[in-house]
Amino acid sequence: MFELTLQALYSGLLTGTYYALVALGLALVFGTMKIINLAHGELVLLAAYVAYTAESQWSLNPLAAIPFAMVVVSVVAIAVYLLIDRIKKDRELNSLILTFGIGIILTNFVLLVWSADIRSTTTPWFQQAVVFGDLLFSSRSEILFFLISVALVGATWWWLSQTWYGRATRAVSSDRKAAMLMGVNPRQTEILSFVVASILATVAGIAIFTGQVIEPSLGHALTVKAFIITVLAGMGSIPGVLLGAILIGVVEALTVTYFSSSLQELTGMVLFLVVLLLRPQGLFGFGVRRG
Amino acid sequence: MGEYLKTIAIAGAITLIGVVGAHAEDILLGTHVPLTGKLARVGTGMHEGIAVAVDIFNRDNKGRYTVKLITINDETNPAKAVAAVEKMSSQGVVALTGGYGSNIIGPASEAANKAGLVYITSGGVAPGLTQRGHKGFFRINNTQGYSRAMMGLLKDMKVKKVSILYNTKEATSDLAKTVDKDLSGQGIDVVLHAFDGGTSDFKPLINKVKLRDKSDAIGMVAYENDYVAILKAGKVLKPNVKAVVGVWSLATSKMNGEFHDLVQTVYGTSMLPYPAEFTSPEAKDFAETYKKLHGKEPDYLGQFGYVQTKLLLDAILRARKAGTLSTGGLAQEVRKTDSDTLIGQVKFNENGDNPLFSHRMGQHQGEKVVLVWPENAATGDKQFPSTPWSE
Amino acid sequence: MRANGILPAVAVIALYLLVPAALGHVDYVMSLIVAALTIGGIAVAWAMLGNLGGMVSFGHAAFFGVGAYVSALLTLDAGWPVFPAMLAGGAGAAIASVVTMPALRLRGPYFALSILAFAHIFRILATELESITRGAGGILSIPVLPTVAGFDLSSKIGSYYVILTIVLMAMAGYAWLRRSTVGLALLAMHDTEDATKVVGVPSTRLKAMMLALSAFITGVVGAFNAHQINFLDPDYAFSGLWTVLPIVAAIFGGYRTISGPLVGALVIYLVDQLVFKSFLPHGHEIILGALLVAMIVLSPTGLVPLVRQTVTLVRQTVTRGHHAAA
Amino acid sequence: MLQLEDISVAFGGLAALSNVNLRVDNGEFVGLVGPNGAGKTTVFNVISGLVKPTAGNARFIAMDLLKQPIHARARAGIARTFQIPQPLHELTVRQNLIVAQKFGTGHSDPKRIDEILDFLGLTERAERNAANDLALTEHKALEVGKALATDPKLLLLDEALAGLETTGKRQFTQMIKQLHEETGLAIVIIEHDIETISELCQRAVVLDFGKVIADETPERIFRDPEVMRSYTGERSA
Repeated sequence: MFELTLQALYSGLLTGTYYALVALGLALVFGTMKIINLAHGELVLLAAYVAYTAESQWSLNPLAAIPFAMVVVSVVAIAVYLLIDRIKKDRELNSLILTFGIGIILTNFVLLVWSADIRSTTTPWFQQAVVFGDLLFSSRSEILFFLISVALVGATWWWLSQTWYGRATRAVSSDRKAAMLMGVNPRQTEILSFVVASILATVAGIAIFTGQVIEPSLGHALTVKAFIITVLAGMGSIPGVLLGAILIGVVEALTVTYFSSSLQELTGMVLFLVVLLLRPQGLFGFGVRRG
Repeated sequence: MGEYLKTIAIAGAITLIGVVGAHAEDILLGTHVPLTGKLARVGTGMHEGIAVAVDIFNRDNKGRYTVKLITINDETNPAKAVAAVEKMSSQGVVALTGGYGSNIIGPASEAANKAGLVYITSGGVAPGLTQRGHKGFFRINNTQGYSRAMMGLLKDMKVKKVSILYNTKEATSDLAKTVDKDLSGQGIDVVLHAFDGGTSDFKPLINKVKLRDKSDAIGMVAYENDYVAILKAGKVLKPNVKAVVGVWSLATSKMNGEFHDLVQTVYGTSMLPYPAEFTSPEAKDFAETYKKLHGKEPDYLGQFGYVQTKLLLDAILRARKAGTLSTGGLAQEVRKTDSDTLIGQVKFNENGDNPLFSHRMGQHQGEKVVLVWPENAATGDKQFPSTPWSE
Repeated sequence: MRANGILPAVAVIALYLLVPAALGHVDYVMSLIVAALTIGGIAVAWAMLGNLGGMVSFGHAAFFGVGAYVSALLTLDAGWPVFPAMLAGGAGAAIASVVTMPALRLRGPYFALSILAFAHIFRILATELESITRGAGGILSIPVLPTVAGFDLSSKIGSYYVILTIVLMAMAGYAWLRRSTVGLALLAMHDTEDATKVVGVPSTRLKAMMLALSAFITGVVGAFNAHQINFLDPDYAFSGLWTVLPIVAAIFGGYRTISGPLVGALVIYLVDQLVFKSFLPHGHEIILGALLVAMIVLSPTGLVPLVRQTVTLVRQTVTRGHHAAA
Repeated sequence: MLQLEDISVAFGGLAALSNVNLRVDNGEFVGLVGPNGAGKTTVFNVISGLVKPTAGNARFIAMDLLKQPIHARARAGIARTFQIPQPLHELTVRQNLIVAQKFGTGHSDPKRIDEILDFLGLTERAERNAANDLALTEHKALEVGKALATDPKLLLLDEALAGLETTGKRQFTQMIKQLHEETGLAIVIIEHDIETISELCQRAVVLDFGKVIADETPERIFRDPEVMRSYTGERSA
């Protein structure tokens, strides 16, 4: 039982950091624009499929496909932003429905272009095992993206709190008019946050492509997962995203170990609802809207 | 764009052939399959086989009869499947072939029954389908046939304990429970592990198999993405089992090509070896036509689609010759079927089920899928004990 | 003003008499219309919740599925007649909505997505609680709609009348409610919730009532679908489609009008199935997504208000033209 | 009738009100004054229930106020207006009053609504859309109208006169005065204008930085140089 629990915690940690990567972009856009981008999961998936094309057609390593995927995803994300920007009334809810529609478009676009077949990397390097002390088992892809994920959460946090652009972004989110008086162009910073979110989504997409299996309908599931984590984190909290994601990952893994794998999604959802209803500010609701 | 564009092109081409050969008598045949949604892959696969059967029939009956195939995408939606059946019925189809998923086939064949149309399928294995008393409903495969093959192979291996991982979807849980019953009846220990379709990390589950179950074999009753994810977890955790056995969509050329390393020595149901070694003239004909139409090697989905449609077309021809096609004699003709097909003997009972159906098991060996069970169909020896992660 | 009273009456007569007379013999078109009305029923219930109370739900599949299961199981296992069972299905969905009510404290997007979480939870429960729901295998051969006074309601035209009546009754109830004082308060809550509270409107209680009502209607529609398709499994009953299509329909038709969701459902579903599908058999949902996006960006109030505005505009131009001529 | 005891409110660690005590007796007319950001509206929000205090007690007649939800307070007789008028969207002026009356009092009385419309000079505007088709004065009047329709015992007016030009302001002041004299309703008004306060109120309470710094008759308050310093100091800034 001890070994099982240990591996479950370890697996949960690794899965959690990959969830964090998926959720980070969603949390960032929410933090800066108060908009939930329901097409975020589809953006992640789009990056994964670009990597697939790069690998299968041009024999590129999925990691080498990152810059290319980044451009594609950013262009789409900017288009999403420009559409959201045209909403005049009730932006919070209308943008929810708008991005929901964009999600439907992207899912079907992926289906049209890449067909319904399942895909995953064929580069063996990613799938090889990394074992610690004959107790903790993981794949290279997981270890690699664990490190990348932690680094990116740190970088995003640093960007938001330490750089001028990051502070400008936060200023826009707390008071658009005041930020304009300070010489910040709100549209520019909002586009910037979408682009940063696309970069994060791209890395998440490559993580999924190398570590798991992709199919066109996966995008929606990713969005839901990302939203759950963002809520657990406390909307807008960047370190909270990492903690919330790990919490979900660990709880899911423990559910499999102690109960049944078929209840995995259920526990995630129940955890989400409990937090939402009892602690709407999130479990780690610090660092939100200071000052 | 790939597969389904090709499907449309073929469907279009078949219609065209029908138009060109206008002096021959036209027979309308209908099919509804999922070309989008979760089941798009399998639906497309089945449709490829249906197209082959139609093509061969039209070639063999040139100048006399031309079958025109009407295809409607049911989008894996029962209401749309029902509407599709009704639409094709109003267009004057003589029978229906196809359908994927018991939840789609159920209502669709109900509609066909109301319209007095024969419905033949291989896309849904739910036992309930053949127990509704429909006179015109026929199915060439069933859960028992899959279970029989999986059980037969495991029995041959003389394993004592099996962990079965199954997706909680309808078809997979049905089959998993049947396998459980059958194996337990043979004195083999079974541990069932249900998992939700959205599961992406199987390490905690495989670890349970490895440390707690300590089984001799892993059984997988699931779908392609589950297989890949399970095998990935297996490669990392390396549970000490002697074999990994799955069912449909696994022992295929596609899996061998796309996930080559991952599926080595894994077993799955398969009617044909790969590359297909066709011995009978019919099988050769099938394989060649398939390649001509779709530009690739046939797979099991195409095979089932082909067999069900071929049996239906044979019966249509008999009924037409007997003059009973327009007077409701088709169901009777289909019921008379007793033939050796690419999927073995087919003979329908009074419910329209095919109790003789028994699947075969193939094993990925290098670039090939070798048939290893039953003995009389085997094209090679199984590599046993072996898993994708054994050295 | 006069036209407002006549138009619905004409539409209702056309729906009851003309549609079956014109299309009754074309089974598959009737099938599509029945399916469109099913979506329309959910769309009306969904829009009602958005218009009266300002709640956007992303999980109406939850109520649809519960209604379908309750009704199917009552007819099969408890031997209930179909119509009472359908009402019980609605009641079941309303009771299920009570479970979701803590979510009422949440603001817009949180509420929307927490209902989605409930839909997921219900689906998993329907799969896991095998002894009650028969699990993933689903339920085959659910009893069909009965024959009443010699008229077979399970026939295409019969089921058309049943779903049409359900949808129109829901719309009539909705129209009545909207005119009532409670309806006015709910209408105002959409944008000015605090202002309604401080004049004494118990907003949470009213929202809860709306949620239960919307769930009830959705549940009845779900029950209808179960008895019409005669099949149910967890994936189908709680499918995201029961959420997506009604949203697209209601947004397209105009969710703040009473007829908008139904008009939207009929237009979207029929055009999608009869037109889009024929030239884009595979990813034709992409057009639905595009429509949704276009509608939000160009005319967030939907099609029906847009048409109304255009008609008024044309009328004014015409009148002005007359004056000029005179 | 209303008693606030040691009410404190904090937003994210920032104190908005600290230990505020306030008493309003039957039929009293009280002015609530102080510089911008002193916490005047927050006091109203606490009384009407839109803001939960972090500490303190509040009683209204015999009721423990803080335990009551917003709508119950309205039902018990507390009515308020908003500084920025918040007409009920989507409704006509009359429907605004109908909703307020029905939910604030529990019954419908169309005659009373006609009276209120008449009193506020809104009769001509009764069928107009309240959110879109009114002038500022009319919006202000409607704010008062909604409050009156709930048949209140205590009326909280949040800058009911702000933004009006001189004539409109005079008329409005007279109207409120008349209202107070005729009904004997207790009123608390937030207002910057010293003259208006002096004319209307028997007592004025001064808030500064969330604290009550004076609670006396208007004459004495406006003679107190310290009060005036904090008051005018802020206003000229």
